[in-house]
Amino acid sequence: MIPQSFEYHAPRTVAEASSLLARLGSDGKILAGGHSLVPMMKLRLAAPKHIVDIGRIAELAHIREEDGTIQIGALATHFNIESSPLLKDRCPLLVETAREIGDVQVRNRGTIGGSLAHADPAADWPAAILALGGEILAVSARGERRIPARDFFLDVMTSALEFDEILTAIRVPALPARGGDAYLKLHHPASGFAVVGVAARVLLNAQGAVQEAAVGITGVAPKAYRATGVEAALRGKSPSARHIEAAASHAADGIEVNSDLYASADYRRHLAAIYTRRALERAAERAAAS
Amino acid sequence: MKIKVKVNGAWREDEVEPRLLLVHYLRDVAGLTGTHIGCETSICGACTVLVNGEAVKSCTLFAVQADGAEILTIEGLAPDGQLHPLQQGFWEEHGLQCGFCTPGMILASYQLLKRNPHPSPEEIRQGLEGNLCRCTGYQHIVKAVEWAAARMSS
Amino acid sequence: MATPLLGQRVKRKEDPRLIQGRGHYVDDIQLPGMLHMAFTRSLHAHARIGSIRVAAAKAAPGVVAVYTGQDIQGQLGWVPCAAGIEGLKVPRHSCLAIDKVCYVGEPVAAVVAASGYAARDAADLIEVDYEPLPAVVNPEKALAKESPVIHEELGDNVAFVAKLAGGDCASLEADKTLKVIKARFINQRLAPVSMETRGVVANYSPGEDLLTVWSSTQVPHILKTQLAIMNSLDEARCRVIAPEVGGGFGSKLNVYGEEGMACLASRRLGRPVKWIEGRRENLQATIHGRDQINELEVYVRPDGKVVGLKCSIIADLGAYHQLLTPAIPTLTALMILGCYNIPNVFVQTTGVFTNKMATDAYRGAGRPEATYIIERVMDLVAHELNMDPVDVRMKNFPSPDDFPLALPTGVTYDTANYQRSLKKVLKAAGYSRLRKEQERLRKKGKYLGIGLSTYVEICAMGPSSRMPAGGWEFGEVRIDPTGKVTVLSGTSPHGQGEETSFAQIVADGLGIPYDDVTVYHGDTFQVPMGIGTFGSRTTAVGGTAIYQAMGRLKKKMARIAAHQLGVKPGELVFRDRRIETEDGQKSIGFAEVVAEAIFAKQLPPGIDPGLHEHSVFEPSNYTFPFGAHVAVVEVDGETGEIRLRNYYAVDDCGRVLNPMLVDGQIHGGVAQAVGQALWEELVYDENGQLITGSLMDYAVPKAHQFCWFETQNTETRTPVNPLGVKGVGEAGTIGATPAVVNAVVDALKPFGVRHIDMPLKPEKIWRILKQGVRN
Amino acid sequence: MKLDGSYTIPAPREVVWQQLMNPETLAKSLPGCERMQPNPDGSYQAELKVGIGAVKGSYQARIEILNPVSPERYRMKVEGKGAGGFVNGEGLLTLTENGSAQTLITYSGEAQVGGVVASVGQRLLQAAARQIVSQFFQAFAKQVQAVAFPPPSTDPLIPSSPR
Repeated sequence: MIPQSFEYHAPRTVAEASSLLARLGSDGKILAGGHSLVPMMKLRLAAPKHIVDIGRIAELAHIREEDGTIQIGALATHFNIESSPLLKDRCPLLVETAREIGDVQVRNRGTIGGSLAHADPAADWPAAILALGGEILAVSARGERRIPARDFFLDVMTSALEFDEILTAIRVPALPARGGDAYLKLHHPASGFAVVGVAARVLLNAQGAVQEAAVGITGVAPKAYRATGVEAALRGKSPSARHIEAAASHAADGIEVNSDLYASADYRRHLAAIYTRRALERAAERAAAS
Repeated sequence: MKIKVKVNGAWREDEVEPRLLLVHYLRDVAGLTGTHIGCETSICGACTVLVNGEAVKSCTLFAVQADGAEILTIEGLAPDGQLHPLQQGFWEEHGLQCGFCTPGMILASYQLLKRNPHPSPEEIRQGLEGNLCRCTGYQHIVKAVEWAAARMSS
Repeated sequence: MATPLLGQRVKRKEDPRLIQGRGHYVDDIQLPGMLHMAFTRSLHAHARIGSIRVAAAKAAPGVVAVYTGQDIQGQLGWVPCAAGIEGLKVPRHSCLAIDKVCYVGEPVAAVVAASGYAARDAADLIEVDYEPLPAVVNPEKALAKESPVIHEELGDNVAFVAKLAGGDCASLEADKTLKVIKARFINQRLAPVSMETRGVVANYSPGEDLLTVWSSTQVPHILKTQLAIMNSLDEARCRVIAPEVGGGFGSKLNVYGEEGMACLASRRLGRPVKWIEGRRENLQATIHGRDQINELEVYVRPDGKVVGLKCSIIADLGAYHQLLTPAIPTLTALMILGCYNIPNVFVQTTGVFTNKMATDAYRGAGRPEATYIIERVMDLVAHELNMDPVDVRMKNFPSPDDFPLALPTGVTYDTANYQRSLKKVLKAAGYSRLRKEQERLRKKGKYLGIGLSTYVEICAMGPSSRMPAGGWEFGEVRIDPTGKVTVLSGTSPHGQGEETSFAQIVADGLGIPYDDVTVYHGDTFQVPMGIGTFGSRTTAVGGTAIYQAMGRLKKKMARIAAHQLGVKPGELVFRDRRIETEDGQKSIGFAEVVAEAIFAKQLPPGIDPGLHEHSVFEPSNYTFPFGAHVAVVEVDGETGEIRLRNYYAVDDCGRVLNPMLVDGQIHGGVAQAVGQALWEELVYDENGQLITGSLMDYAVPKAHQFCWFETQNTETRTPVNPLGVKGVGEAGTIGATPAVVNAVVDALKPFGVRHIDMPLKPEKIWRILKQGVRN
Repeated sequence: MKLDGSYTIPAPREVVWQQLMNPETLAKSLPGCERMQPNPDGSYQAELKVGIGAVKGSYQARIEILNPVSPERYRMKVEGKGAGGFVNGEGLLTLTENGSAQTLITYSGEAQVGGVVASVGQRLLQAAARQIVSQFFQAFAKQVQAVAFPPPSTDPLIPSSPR
């Protein structure tokens, strides 16, 4: 319950923060909402020497749309996203995902940037950002780079960010016409983390067949992943229950599946298929209704 | 580090260690022991307070992060001795037994009613998913929040 | 005339301070010069302790003292066990481990420092060299010859074997007309998880030679005696105060090593010392509950009448005995027959040491296990004989006229009408309609389950002859010169609301306003003697003591009033702040009588001044509340997820003093019971690491996981106490677990399932579903 | 906790064996190894900084190689002690030839974790352990490559010949 001592820095700009991080090297650790890091510090699993609190960098808290692309600043809280009228209209998957995270207090304070950077294999955002084919903006003293979501998650709690990089924003495409999406999750009864969480986006063509399906899955593997087998199996098909079920059966193909006290690898594999089917069904219904 | 916060309407300045958790600041530095600590993993919600109008788990925030913020704790809910409708509702409907989770539960409910003044029982239960109570089985808490919602809208 | 308060929904006296955050729990106590204590705990389940390096901790900023087991040997008594069982082996249990650790989380060293932060920092600097030993965490393996022995000096891991026999089970084996049903149930290990963890402040004043201890406890008087013994102090030199206590559920019915250590540190340092338990410590080192393996043989006549029950209980006691550890499973044996007068019974209870935290009293304490066994058995009987579970129960209930009913287990049930509560709950649930719905849904491949539990529990503990250290309770009522009333109780409620119900008793009895009564408890300097709050005893035993004390006081007041009014004391009644004749013709104000009693101007001869009377109530028997519950669940046929859809409860706790409080107790109890059925489980890995060590893994139920509980009561008063109160604190927890499990097993009936062990995690259900529908 | 898996090293078995027995290579391959020294009893003492994301811990580890059967198999025993916890592991490593240029290392063992990580980390433990093992083999493969196929020139301007 009591963290170890550290030095605290509260930069006001991204530039200030990145030069601090460059100087501190691996001794520095970014604090955003703190809802991944602080719990670990209280357990003394993490004991950074320097905390760089980016929570006061005003430019990182925004949600806006530019030319069909939604950009969300790293400091947007889960609640900001859950309650955003813009996102409700233009990217409802994010709203639906945000609602499933933690609890009210966690959503008030936890940020999308912090959650993604933490890369917990059972966090909700990775599934959604993967399904949306988003990209992640990272800034360091060396400049800015854009990391496609599918290259971002490397392993358990390991992302593509370098220690001196600040995740500044997430960019995802808005929901196009004839598109629908959904996020479905089995909550762990204690932690609320995803035992399995599936984000799906379905785009239908003018004939009502699946032009493109995208599925991001969290909770199942050491890192969130795109279920490419599912996507390929559904492409070009009508979104019938039969097609969706057949496609969803590929949800964990070729994936090294996690096993823990609550759910064995077998069971998770099964859940991945069921939740993928249900998420696709809902996304397809919404796409058809749009 | 020096921080300045407005707690229950009054500004105060204190010198704190960066690692001091907000809940310890409130309890040990500001002397407001109505905010409780029930777990170490940001699950139980006993430490819930409002920071700039939003319910947060004060065990998951460093006091330095709250520098400049306005904080409302249970002690600030009835400043003139007049119980807040939620406090009254918890009393009327037996929404508490041992009382340990109650301050956090009331402040989480405060947030809930601010965002949704007429919640259904299901919405109340969802709105309180970040607060554990081991005594009541939650049913009387749901009734307490309904009581307050009715009182506040009348 | 004012309506009587008893039986009314009266708002709680406790609440105004608690809803404003103005109550004071242990951690809220600040004393000048107070120091803080933190523990270094064992990382190993079983290991010898080599050297302990404390120099770095001693040198750390703010550190005042560091203690190890060697330092306290001979300075502090053993952690006590009060259970008396014939042949019980009691291992020595030091407040800090001396040469060996026997479970993960066992305290090894203590640091005292200027702040909690400094104490934690320093405790982490202590280095302990362990020589790991093989650990045993499974009680059946612990019984095997080749098992590591946890306490070598005790020879093996068997703490005790107790046998309970009634009737003649052996004769049943020869009767070939009987069906024999066998079963094996595992009652998993649970954590009580009171929202307030444990905590203690010990303050020794060398000048007064007085040790004052604030502890989050359910039993301040027991704690006072035990801490005095451990610290070699006269009890007069030891004061224990239970301030606001944030829940206990049995976990604070104990005396813990940390409490001893806080006292020792304060005695040595002459300053107040505070220790507040963290949640991970709470899960590792506060007592656990349940953890039994039950092997059963049930003998049944073809018509569903159960005539014999044999049960082996293997009780996992953990590594050491806490206060009542070995006594808990013996309560399971005592109550194993439930609501059924089964003539032949044999129970063998084996208490086993393992490398885990001690089990002890967790809400229900032995009785939930008994109810679970017998209520699962009734459903198994229904399953095997293809009967409705309702019919099996009705067939085996004793008639209401059979009470008091002596059972072959040696207990005598006071009063009951099991048929009435079952019928009432079936009506509330719409049982036959539910069965039809179930049928319909099954045809569609949907799985609805309906589960029953008809329970009886033993509470109002209890007759002193059958309790480890007295089962009586103390109550005192005194009236101050202003006419306001102070009530003292030896019980120590911590959420149950007896400040309210005791005030109801006294206000009604004295005919004065509820607001004129103040109830105190929990301070051993204020309340001279007491036992505490546990075993659903507070109102039934503690309330009766107050009721009796009040009776004595009324007698005295009536004599004074009668003297002044010129009537006989027996003609007077107390109502509306007056003491008067029944017809109201002769009347005197309550305050006048109080003034007369205290200022003693014209007291009748033979009456001493003052108005304070106490009483110690010794119950002649336990009480036996009962009830019937119905759970309705839906099972997701694809994922195995379970949703509790409806819950109906009819409980009979004797006379209801405050229906609001009774409801609250039932709701909370049911919630904990559903938690056991569906989610909660403490898991140790095979090396003895507790891997559900935080609330991230140990699933304390949340609001949205429950449905609405529909509760009702029947009232069958007990003759055991004059209030007719039976007790309700544990009823929900005792009744509800089997209802939920029975419901889930019922839902999966098409899959040929007989039994599923708790918690009913979705994966277990999925594995059953995967095998497909049988027949 | 059971740990098993396999890893293919693109080098002949003899070379892989030699490198597995080479403390210098091991030191360079063990994740976060800051120091490694031989003990008088033939075991090694290492200081490891193990980290998964923000979770970082320093461990004092004793590494022992038991029953080596060159170049086929050996048992490895690791006992690590750090602030707030410990990690002990023992397992069998088997080397099989996969053609002449590749070696399959199969490992199978048990790890025991104690302390904070054990009490709060069960959800992530298996995956984290796999990550650490895989970090080791990746680093080891690089080391073996460097030894088995040293670049023909140290001049960085001349690329090594592709194989």
